[in-house]
Amino acid sequence: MQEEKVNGWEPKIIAFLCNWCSYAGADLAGVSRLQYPPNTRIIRVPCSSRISPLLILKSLQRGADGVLVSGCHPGDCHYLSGNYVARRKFAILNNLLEYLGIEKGRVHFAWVSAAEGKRFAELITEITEEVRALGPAKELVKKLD
Amino acid sequence: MLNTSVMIRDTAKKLLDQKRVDLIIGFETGTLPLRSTPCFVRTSEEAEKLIWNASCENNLARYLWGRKEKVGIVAKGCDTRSIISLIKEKQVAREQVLIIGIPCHGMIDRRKIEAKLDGKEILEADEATERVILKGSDFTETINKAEFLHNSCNTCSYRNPVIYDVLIGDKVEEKQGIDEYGEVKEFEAQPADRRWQSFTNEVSKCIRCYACRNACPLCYCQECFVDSSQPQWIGKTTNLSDTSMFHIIRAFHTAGRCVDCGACDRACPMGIDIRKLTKKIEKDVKELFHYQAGVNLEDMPPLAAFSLDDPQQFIR
Amino acid sequence: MKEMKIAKSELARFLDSLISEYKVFAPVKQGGFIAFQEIHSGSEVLLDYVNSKKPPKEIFFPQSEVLFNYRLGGEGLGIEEPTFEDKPMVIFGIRPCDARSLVIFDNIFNSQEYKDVYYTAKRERTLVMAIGCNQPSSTCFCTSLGGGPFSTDGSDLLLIDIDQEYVVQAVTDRGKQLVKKHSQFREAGRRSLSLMRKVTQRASTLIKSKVETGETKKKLDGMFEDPFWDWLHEKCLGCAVCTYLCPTCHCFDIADETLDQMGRRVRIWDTCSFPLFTLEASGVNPRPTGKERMRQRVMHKFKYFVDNHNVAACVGCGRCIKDCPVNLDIRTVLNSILNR
Amino acid sequence: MKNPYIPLAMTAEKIVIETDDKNIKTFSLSFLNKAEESSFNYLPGQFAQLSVLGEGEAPFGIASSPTQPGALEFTVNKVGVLTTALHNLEEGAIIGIRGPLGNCFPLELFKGKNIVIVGGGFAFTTLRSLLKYILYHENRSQFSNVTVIYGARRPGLLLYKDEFKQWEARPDLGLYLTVDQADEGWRGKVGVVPNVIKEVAPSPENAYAVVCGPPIMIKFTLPVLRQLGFPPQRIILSLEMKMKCGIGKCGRCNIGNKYVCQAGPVFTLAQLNELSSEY
Repeated sequence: MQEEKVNGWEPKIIAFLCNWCSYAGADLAGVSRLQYPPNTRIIRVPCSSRISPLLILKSLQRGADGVLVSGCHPGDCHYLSGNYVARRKFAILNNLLEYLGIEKGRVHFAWVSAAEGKRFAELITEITEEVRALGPAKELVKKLD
Repeated sequence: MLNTSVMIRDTAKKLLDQKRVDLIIGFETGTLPLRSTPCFVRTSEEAEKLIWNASCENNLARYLWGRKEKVGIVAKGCDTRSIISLIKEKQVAREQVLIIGIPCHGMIDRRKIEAKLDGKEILEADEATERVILKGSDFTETINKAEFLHNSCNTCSYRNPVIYDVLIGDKVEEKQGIDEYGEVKEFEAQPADRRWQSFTNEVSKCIRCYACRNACPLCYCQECFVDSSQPQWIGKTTNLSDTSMFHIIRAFHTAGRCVDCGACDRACPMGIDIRKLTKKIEKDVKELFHYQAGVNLEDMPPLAAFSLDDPQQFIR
Repeated sequence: MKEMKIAKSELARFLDSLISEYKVFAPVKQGGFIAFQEIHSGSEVLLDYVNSKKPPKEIFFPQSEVLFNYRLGGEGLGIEEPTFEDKPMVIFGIRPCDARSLVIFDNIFNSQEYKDVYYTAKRERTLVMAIGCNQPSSTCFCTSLGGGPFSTDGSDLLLIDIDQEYVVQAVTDRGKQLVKKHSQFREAGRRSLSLMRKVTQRASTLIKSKVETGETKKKLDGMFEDPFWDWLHEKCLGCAVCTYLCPTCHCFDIADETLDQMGRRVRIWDTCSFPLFTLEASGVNPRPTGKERMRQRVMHKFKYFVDNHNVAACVGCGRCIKDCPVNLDIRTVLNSILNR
Repeated sequence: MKNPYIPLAMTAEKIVIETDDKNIKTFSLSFLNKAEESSFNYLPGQFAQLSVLGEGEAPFGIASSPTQPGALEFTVNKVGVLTTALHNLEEGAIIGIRGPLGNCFPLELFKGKNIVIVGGGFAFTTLRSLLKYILYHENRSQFSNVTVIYGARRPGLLLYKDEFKQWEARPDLGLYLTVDQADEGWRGKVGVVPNVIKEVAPSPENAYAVVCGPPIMIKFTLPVLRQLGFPPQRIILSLEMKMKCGIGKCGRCNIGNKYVCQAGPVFTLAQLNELSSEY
């Protein structure tokens, strides 16, 4: 881990953002010229409920050091209840991953609204630092051995 | 046991003769000691082969989906819970199944017995109410059934059928004071790296035979995620990352549906502790959403529902 | 060559001397099961066992095997031609049924037209040392398929346990040379040989499980359209336990796996039990249901393989019987075929 | 010992869109290492395994004829993972090839005979190879009358349109193109292939019929040919099955005890009648 840091390791984070709130929040952060670390690759999805656990695990498998899933705040879902349904799914998944021993701090969930550009920038900064502190992902990473 | 077998046969014959069902799914004597095998009975003559004993371990609800005919099914407590899950998920219509409920004392785990015998082969097993007499080429041993039940039977609190159309015999007393999630709690208490180590140790045994998936009454997807080629979610080899992902996702897909019948666990030829995962999810579903799968026909499946105040401490 | 013997007390030392020259695979206990693994000391070997959970076919035909590695984005295909190890190998302690399965495998992988170099490279440099079965299991039915607890098919050497020592039958020249080379082998005396005869006679009577298979192929010749298949598969879960644990099942899939620019083409065990096995990209599947797939498994083993190679693709090891999650017993299937 | 699993590298020299739905393309491939060209000796009816590394490998009938050395041609319908990957390639891309594999049309038996070629839709690929082989000036005299009946659902879905234009002009070829649904400029026949065969009624005398097409066309064509008097030994078919290894080892493409990749893909109807009907 130390070695990789020396070699200029930077965490790679995949962020699945819902189109209506969180992506707009990210957009606002950009338009507002807010600075945040460039380690995150954003994937826009229609709704947080679109995020299947498969997408999260696949990201980790293919070398993401961290994953963020973000949608509208409860009550604000464009599809009325998508984020509520997603919340249950994520609760189970989050517990399961932790139970199996996947480090806490690899997979993150958040609610970010379209107005929260600043919050988005802060969130990404926090998550980036947390993932950086963990070092490169180890569990689930697929290697061709 | 014998009595139960006779009652099942009589019931099956009656149902078939009266044309109330086209098919009875039950058990017949298997070819190995302590091994009964699923059977499909369409005439009252065939019904003669139906039996009941402590090795009727398969969850027959597995055979319900995709059928057109009216089916009578011999079902233990856990099987009836799976049937409820299937009815709720509209894979089977309630009117299409006639449930022949059997109160269950638990099913014998052959592997536990084999482990105790340390490699000696059982050639004959005589089952009585509480004991089984095991005979090998150079030994005879009597064991207490209760000590050699499947883990899922040990933690079962639904030994009686939850729904049924016909009940065979008398209901049994449900176990009291069982520590249903003892194993899960024990695992939770270990440090994270140990947990990951022990999980990967288990799944490294996986040979991707999919017996767990195919034995599961709820794994009825038209296309399983492991079989999808566009996109291809996981690789086809026994690469540890791929097998890990397979087991995590398969377990996740049982969330709010798994009744802990243990079918996956029993089917696994490599002895992978699959219930370690499913039981955890079952526990979480109960604690977080106050839901237990397959205990009634009314409650909404938890992942198809929500509550405004569902826990969300993990969300920033 | 005269019958030879080796004392059990000398076995570990013999294996140790083999290890210096060969890669030695032998039965060991692993995760609660018996497995054939490379050993690094003669003392690791487990001698008191019935048979391994997975067949030793995986030494020659592993579940996942890299055919070649490649690098994308360069000149040409970027394929790195595989190289094959040349250190000779020994499988010690394989059962005669599994040794026979290798001969069956040879029909496929060592055929005239296309040699499967991945298989043959390992097979040709491997010496097979079988141990006969003094205690066959109740699910063993090798004698019904032309084998037996002391069959020498596929073995270079066969060891027969006579309590304190093994009588050693050298079957091939390769086997004979090995025996000559190692001082632990001594000529078997009259006493040892008479003990051996007792043991082999006794064990042959222990194989109680018998299936008449003489007429199976003839019956199957006319059974493709038989309604028999309509019901046979009914309880089958369609999993791969029977085929993956079968020492003669050899079907495989080929897939590419790429990470970034590096990748590999792998072959992976596959099975006729899975619908995907024959599903075409167009959506057409010539074996769309359990019926066709079960028929394929049985026909392949007991008719097609006999048609093509004059031997059934089954050695009667009983693994599929022991581990089928629903007790679909191949012996019952064979008996039902004869009764059609 | 040659490793039969290692593909050779070819360059996609030319990629042509064949049909108006753009779902079928023809790839002209040439060996990257010219020395390997001579090792690839094939005859019409054979197939090869094409690879796009990272995506996989799949079998395709060879659509070109050995009489035009240089390029190997494959016509590919976009249906699955590998065919999509092939369609996404641009000219100049590198494609792997293993082959030639399988048997070929029984050219020796065809000599001196009348040949009736019946094709449907996108399955004209190896028939094109055969037709080109027969029409090749050095070969043409070895065969007697040649009749081609080829149909598609509509004109835009016919393959090899430019070549058919040239072939139409040939006096030594009876060519009948047909579509289920004609459009304005269509000058050929209208109707399904089996009906056109009835109408054309090629004589079974001293003749072989070679049939490739979708299962439904085959199903209705075979009775028509039988009625016209073609015996099963003189009706030739080429089969498609899912394949992986292409060399009779991976175990999936069998019909009865015959592996399509080795004993086939070309069979006579008489041979197929003796095998199980699992295809």
